Amino acid sequence: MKKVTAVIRPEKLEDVKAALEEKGYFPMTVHEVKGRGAQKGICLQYRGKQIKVDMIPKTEIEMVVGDEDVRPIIEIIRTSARTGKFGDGKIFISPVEIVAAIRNDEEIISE
Amino acid sequence: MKKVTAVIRPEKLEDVKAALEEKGYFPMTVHEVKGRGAQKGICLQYRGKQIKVDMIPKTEIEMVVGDEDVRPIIEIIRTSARTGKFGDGKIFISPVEIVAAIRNDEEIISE
Amino acid sequence: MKKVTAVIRPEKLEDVKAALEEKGYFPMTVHEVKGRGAQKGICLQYRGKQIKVDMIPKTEIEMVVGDEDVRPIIEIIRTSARTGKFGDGKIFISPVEIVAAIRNDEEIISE
Amino acid sequence: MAIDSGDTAFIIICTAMVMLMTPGVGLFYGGMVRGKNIISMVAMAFIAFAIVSIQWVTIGYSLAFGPDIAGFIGGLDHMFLAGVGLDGNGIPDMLFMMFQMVFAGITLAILTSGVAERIKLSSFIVLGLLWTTFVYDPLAHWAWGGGWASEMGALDFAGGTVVHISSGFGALALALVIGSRAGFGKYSMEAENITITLLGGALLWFGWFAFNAGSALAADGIAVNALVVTNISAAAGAITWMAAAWIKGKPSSLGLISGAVAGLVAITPASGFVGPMSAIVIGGFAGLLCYGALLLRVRKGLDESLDAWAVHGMGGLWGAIATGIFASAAIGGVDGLIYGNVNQFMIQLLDATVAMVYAFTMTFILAKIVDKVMGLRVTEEEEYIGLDISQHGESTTA
Amino acid sequence: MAIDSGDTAFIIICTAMVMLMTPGVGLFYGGMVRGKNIISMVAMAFIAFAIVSIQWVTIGYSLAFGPDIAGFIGGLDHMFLAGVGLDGNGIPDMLFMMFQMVFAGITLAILTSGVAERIKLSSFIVLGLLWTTFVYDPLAHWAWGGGWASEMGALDFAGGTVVHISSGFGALALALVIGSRAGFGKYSMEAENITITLLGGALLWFGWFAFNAGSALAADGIAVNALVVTNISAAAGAITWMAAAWIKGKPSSLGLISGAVAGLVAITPASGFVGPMSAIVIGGFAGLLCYGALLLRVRKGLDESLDAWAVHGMGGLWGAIATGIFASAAIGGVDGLIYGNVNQFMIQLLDATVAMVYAFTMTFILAKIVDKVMGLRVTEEEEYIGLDISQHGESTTA
Amino acid sequence: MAIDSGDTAFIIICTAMVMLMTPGVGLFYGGMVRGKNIISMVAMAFIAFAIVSIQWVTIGYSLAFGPDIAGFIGGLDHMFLAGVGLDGNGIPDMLFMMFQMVFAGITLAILTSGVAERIKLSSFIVLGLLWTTFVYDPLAHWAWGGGWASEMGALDFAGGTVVHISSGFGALALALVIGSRAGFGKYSMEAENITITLLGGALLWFGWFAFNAGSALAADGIAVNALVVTNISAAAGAITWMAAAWIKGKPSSLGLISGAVAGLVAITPASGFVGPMSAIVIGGFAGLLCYGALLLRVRKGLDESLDAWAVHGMGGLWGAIATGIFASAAIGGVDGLIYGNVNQFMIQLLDATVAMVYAFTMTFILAKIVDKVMGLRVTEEEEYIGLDISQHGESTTA
Ligand SMILES: Nc1ncnc2c1ncn2[C@@H]1O[C@H](COP(=O)(O)OP(=O)(O)O)[C@@H](O)[C@H]1O
Ligand SMILES: Nc1ncnc2c1ncn2[C@@H]1O[C@H](COP(=O)(O)OP(=O)(O)O)[C@@H](O)[C@H]1O
Ligand SMILES: Nc1ncnc2c1ncn2[C@@H]1O[C@H](COP(=O)(O)OP(=O)(O)O)[C@@H](O)[C@H]1O
Repeated sequence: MKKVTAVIRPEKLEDVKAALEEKGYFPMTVHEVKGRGAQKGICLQYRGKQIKVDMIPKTEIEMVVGDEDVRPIIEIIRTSARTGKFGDGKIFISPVEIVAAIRNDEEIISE
Repeated sequence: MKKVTAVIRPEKLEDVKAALEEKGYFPMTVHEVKGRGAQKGICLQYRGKQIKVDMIPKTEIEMVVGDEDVRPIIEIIRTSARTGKFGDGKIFISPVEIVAAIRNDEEIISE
Repeated sequence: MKKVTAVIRPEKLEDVKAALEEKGYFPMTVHEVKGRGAQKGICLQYRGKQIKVDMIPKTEIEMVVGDEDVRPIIEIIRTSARTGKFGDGKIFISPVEIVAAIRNDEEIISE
Repeated sequence: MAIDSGDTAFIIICTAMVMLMTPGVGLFYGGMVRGKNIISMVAMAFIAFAIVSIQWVTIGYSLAFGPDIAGFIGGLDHMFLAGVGLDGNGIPDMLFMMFQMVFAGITLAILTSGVAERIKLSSFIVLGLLWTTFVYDPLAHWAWGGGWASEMGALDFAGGTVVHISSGFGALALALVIGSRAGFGKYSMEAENITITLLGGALLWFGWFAFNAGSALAADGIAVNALVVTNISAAAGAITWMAAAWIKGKPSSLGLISGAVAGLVAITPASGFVGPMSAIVIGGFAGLLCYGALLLRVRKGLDESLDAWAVHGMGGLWGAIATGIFASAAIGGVDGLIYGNVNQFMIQLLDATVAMVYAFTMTFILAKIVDKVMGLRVTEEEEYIGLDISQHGESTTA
Repeated sequence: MAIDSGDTAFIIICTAMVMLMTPGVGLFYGGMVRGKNIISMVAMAFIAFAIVSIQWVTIGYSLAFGPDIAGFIGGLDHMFLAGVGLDGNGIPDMLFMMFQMVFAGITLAILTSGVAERIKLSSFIVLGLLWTTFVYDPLAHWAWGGGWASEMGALDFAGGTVVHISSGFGALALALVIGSRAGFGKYSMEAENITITLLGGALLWFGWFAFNAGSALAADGIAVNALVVTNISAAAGAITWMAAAWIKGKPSSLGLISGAVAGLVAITPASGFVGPMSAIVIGGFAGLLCYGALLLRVRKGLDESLDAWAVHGMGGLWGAIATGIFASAAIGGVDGLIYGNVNQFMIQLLDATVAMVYAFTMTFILAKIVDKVMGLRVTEEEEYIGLDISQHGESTTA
Repeated sequence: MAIDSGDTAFIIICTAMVMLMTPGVGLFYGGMVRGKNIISMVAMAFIAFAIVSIQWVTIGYSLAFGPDIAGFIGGLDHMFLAGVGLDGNGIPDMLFMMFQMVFAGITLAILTSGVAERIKLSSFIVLGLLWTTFVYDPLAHWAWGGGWASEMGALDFAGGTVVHISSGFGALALALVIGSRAGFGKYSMEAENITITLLGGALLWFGWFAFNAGSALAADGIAVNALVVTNISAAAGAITWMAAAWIKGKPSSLGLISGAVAGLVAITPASGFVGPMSAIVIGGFAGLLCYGALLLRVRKGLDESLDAWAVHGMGGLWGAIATGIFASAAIGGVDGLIYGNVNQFMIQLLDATVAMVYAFTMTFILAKIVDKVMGLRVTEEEEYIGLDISQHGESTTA
């Protein structure tokens, strides 16, 4: 099992959700976060001097999925969340060892 | 070391905290999130047509614990957060390599 | 690649950001969270009896970085976020397997 | 007597201030519920005001203030405001009609306490119209429209029975019919936006000056007396509730503002009849009594959680009785118990009891009928998601 | 006639209440925008009020109420309040000046709808001063200062053309000049703080009583009539909009409060001329019409998203015409269409049309000029970050 | 002269409007503190109002307006409102008492600026009662109750010394005694809920019309003059502060609203004595002066962070002096410096200086005493957790 963590633009969340849904990927947990990337945020020209706004609101999506779903999900998110401008975000893949349901005793354990 | 990430119903947080506390598990970090599971949220009947509310407020608990604590914690959370209805949530276990305190130089490194 | 997750005091965020920036570490994602540590929060004396306030607002910083950056970042955060009192927080290091950009098709895959 | 510009100015502005109390109640309640129902609470206050505004000019005013029928209700002579003109005695008749309308509006808004976070919007609208017609209008007629209570000599300066006993005991009946919120008693359901509640409370305190002083229907000494005792009672209620809560635990701001409202409720029927020093006692005791009522309600596990019953119902009851105790002929022409007038005390007791029983019973019956016919309550899923989304299709992020 | 203390008291308080409507508009709008622009919306309302306050006492009042020049504008005799004294007829002249000032202030605040979330603050200030001077002041002169419209016999009791048509069609012109918000139509841009919008709406409803009743300039029967019809129309508008929205989907609280505002707008020009039952029709139809206008705007993909056009523009248009339909000589001395006075109906139609065309065209031209000279719009980055940070250097977390 | 219904209507409503300013101060301050202390700030405003309400009717009014003793304080003749009746001259004596009460209430609320986010609730209550008794009541007596200042001919129309210098310099003294907030200067402590601050500011601006115009105690030309100059000064202050802040950086909405308050403060003592054009200068300069005072305070590292000192203290000082400069006999019967009356200028200077020194010193002493006896400040942990939880046991999520 893997955890896909995607940091995207908040205004893209609806598109990403719809794109994932279309391909049958539903479960997800969403965090409202702030962040800065390598560009250190957004630069405003302000009367000569530049002002950096370095903590921009972002949306972080977490999805725990089977190993085989990682690639397709990365592609779906890329396609639906991309604007091509700085600040589009990142996707991180990390390992998950156990997924346990709370409603019942189902469990999936990564080998 | 492992990270236990549990997504639960917000109204169950007090119960879960109390149950964990009883067994001596205190440290945790709590996120307010929204999420949808395999059921894609909650269905409202609305004048004939169905409306899906697919982003339901949830609470995400993070606990970094020793490997031996994972099982008991999963069971405690299951017991205290279960209602038996869809939407009870999931528990994810993932590896943690280093835990470093900030207050002092203590550190635990997973072998 | 590793993910550095640091739970710090909210009022230290500016200092930590500045300290990281100075050493060239920019990208990060920030969560507003609540948490309790081993001390179970803060104790208020209240007319004889003690009251525990066990969910204290904290700030969680996530940074996905190269393996070689983990140590320096831990030290920077320790230095800039430490007050020496209970509640300073923790740093967790966990593995990340893939980092994929959304803006373009760049990708880093941990060997 | 002709129209007096000072009195007319006074009552127009008082009308506007009392109107503002209705969204004030909505905000007061809205801050106390869970975030997923805040819009619902505020919206119900607006809806209450809107539907009562139309009900009042079509039929309500006539039911309350039309020619008396058997001491119970007014005749239909003033339907659609027939015969309500722009001239009058001191203030235009039309202004009197309007001032009374804003009272009817806020009363329905107070009632929403009993069904908070679980009523179906459509059912609320139907119930609200029925309630105003069959509970509020008769009570207004009894007290102010020439009904049996006023004939008997019962004193209710600004609505202790009409507004507060009616809505408070009505809310209790509603809470019993609709049942507790899912998870009540199991999960904590704490106020999520106390700032908004305090803002609502501020608007209530502000508007209450107009509510009570305006009930003099003239900018005169009686109005000033009402103004002064209103504020004193509010302050005293705030202080005693806060103090009592402090002794038991922490002096919450919710307690403080609830105490103020308790004081305001209790002085309402009395404000044209009692003096400033009596107001300290009336308000101070109201704070303690209503706090006690709240504790009792909690112990009984009763989910009337915005406490219209504890604060408006019990506070109104106390106020009606207190009027019979502290009334001073020097102020409003009638003496109460402490000046030896046992009779007035008994009248007040009777009046308050009848209002209480009538409001509770009728509300219970109306709620049962609406429940049978169309269902009072939202589904379990709708309640879980919250009324903001399930009833209004909206939510508020901030 | 000397100064009357009742009338003076009335108009002083009405002035204060109308003043409160300006931040009310700011909060009403602020809750509807994305969280990153809420401060900007509220701040613009305050700024509008501040700059108009100074404009009015230096030049604006004189342009509107100075001696008539060619039916179009007032002369400069009252610049710096020259000749505006503390005595007068019923109320001091100075109070009349002040009461008119708060109207000018709120009108500019309403206009901000058309440029929400994307205007450069400095450009708003410049545009606002120009707009008040070249759009508001002439319109006020036409209707109330002895200009051609009042000479012709056009009726505008409290500002249907002057305040609402002007700001509504002005906002439409601004939205066309400045263009849609980045991402409009692509991303959902939902109201983020509906509680604050409802609070703003409450302050508007409250203040509107003063807006309309105060326009009688005396605490008399006409003021009372205005008070009563204002509330009825608001209630009717709230109900019809909510009902219409319910049929199409969910009865949102935004619909409810927008309907109330639509009813308030529509009754504004009519409030001194029509009776209570006409008010039900005027307000009820306003709710439907303005909701229809909103749907049309959405279909056309037009980003005038706080709907000053749909609500104030179209509501004001309907109100001006409705005055010509429902006016009753028994109330305000003039009959309308339903009493056989076709002439008054035609006058109203003409007046409203000219106001609409003038406001739209002049606003368009002024906006184009400001855009050419200094740029109306913030940069893409500034818009993305939000005006709170980019224009004011602040943000609000709660 | 008998009771006048217009004047009475006016002052009743003004009283209500000034009352609303007290929660207005609470919201204004509440939005500026960190989210963990917002309830505390609003609650302290309510508590201030409640305790002063009781203090005033028991002893405060008598101390301020009882028969003069040595020019310093009033006698106890009116304790428990003895001899304060429902009739009077123009307005009932009881109404005068009540109008004065709301001034005493808000003044204590303003004072909380100096101890924000760190005072122990119980200590605030004790300190508040002492402060009102030993600082506010004497100052009110001096200016309005027949004390030395009024005997000398000092002019203070609506409370420049009594309300603003007293609370502003009092807050400064408190801040010095209680010390800075933990982490002050080290961490940024930014306003967290600017929307609420702007709302509070709107309520202040609204209420200030009643504060100043109502101080005429009649709905007459003087009241109208006060109304007009009040608004002009507010607008001018808002504009100059915003402009100055813009030159140094960004035109924040906090600057805008602070400038408005600065203008309102400065015009307060002058509003019955100066004309509209002087008001532009008074308000405009107030915006600059108070902004400068704020910058100075920041440079000095002084944690009087809600700026009662910079805005109310310095603004009040300037207003008192400005009254001596700009007073015009044509308006209030007395000329100031610009009309050649050096004497009045010197009187104002003396009055303001004494008020400043007295308020600062007495507050300092009282704070020291309370600190010694019961401790002014919460513990480090309580401060860290925030006063909402530690003092009130509540928190607000939204
Ligand atoms: N290495 C990283 N670790 C954690 N979060 C990151 C990292 N890189 C990017 N992010 C998150 O993704 C968001 C967008 O990043 P990116 O597209 O690189 O933005 P930018 O254009 O500002 O460089 C950031 O605001 C941050 O929240
Ligand atoms: N695979 C997953 N990845 C991330 N989050 C998940 C996943 N599955 C469930 N969740 C989280 O747990 C919550 C409850 O899930 P679940 O009990 O499956 O809900 P449902 O009954 O709606 O299917 C979701 O709202 C989501 O936040
Ligand atoms: N084992 C853990 N798992 C998850 N979060 C933790 C853990 N330990 C500490 N934290 C987070 O770090 C914060 C501070 O922890 P710590 O410094 O241990 O606090 P304390 O002084 O209260 O014990 C906690 O509030 C919590 O959010």
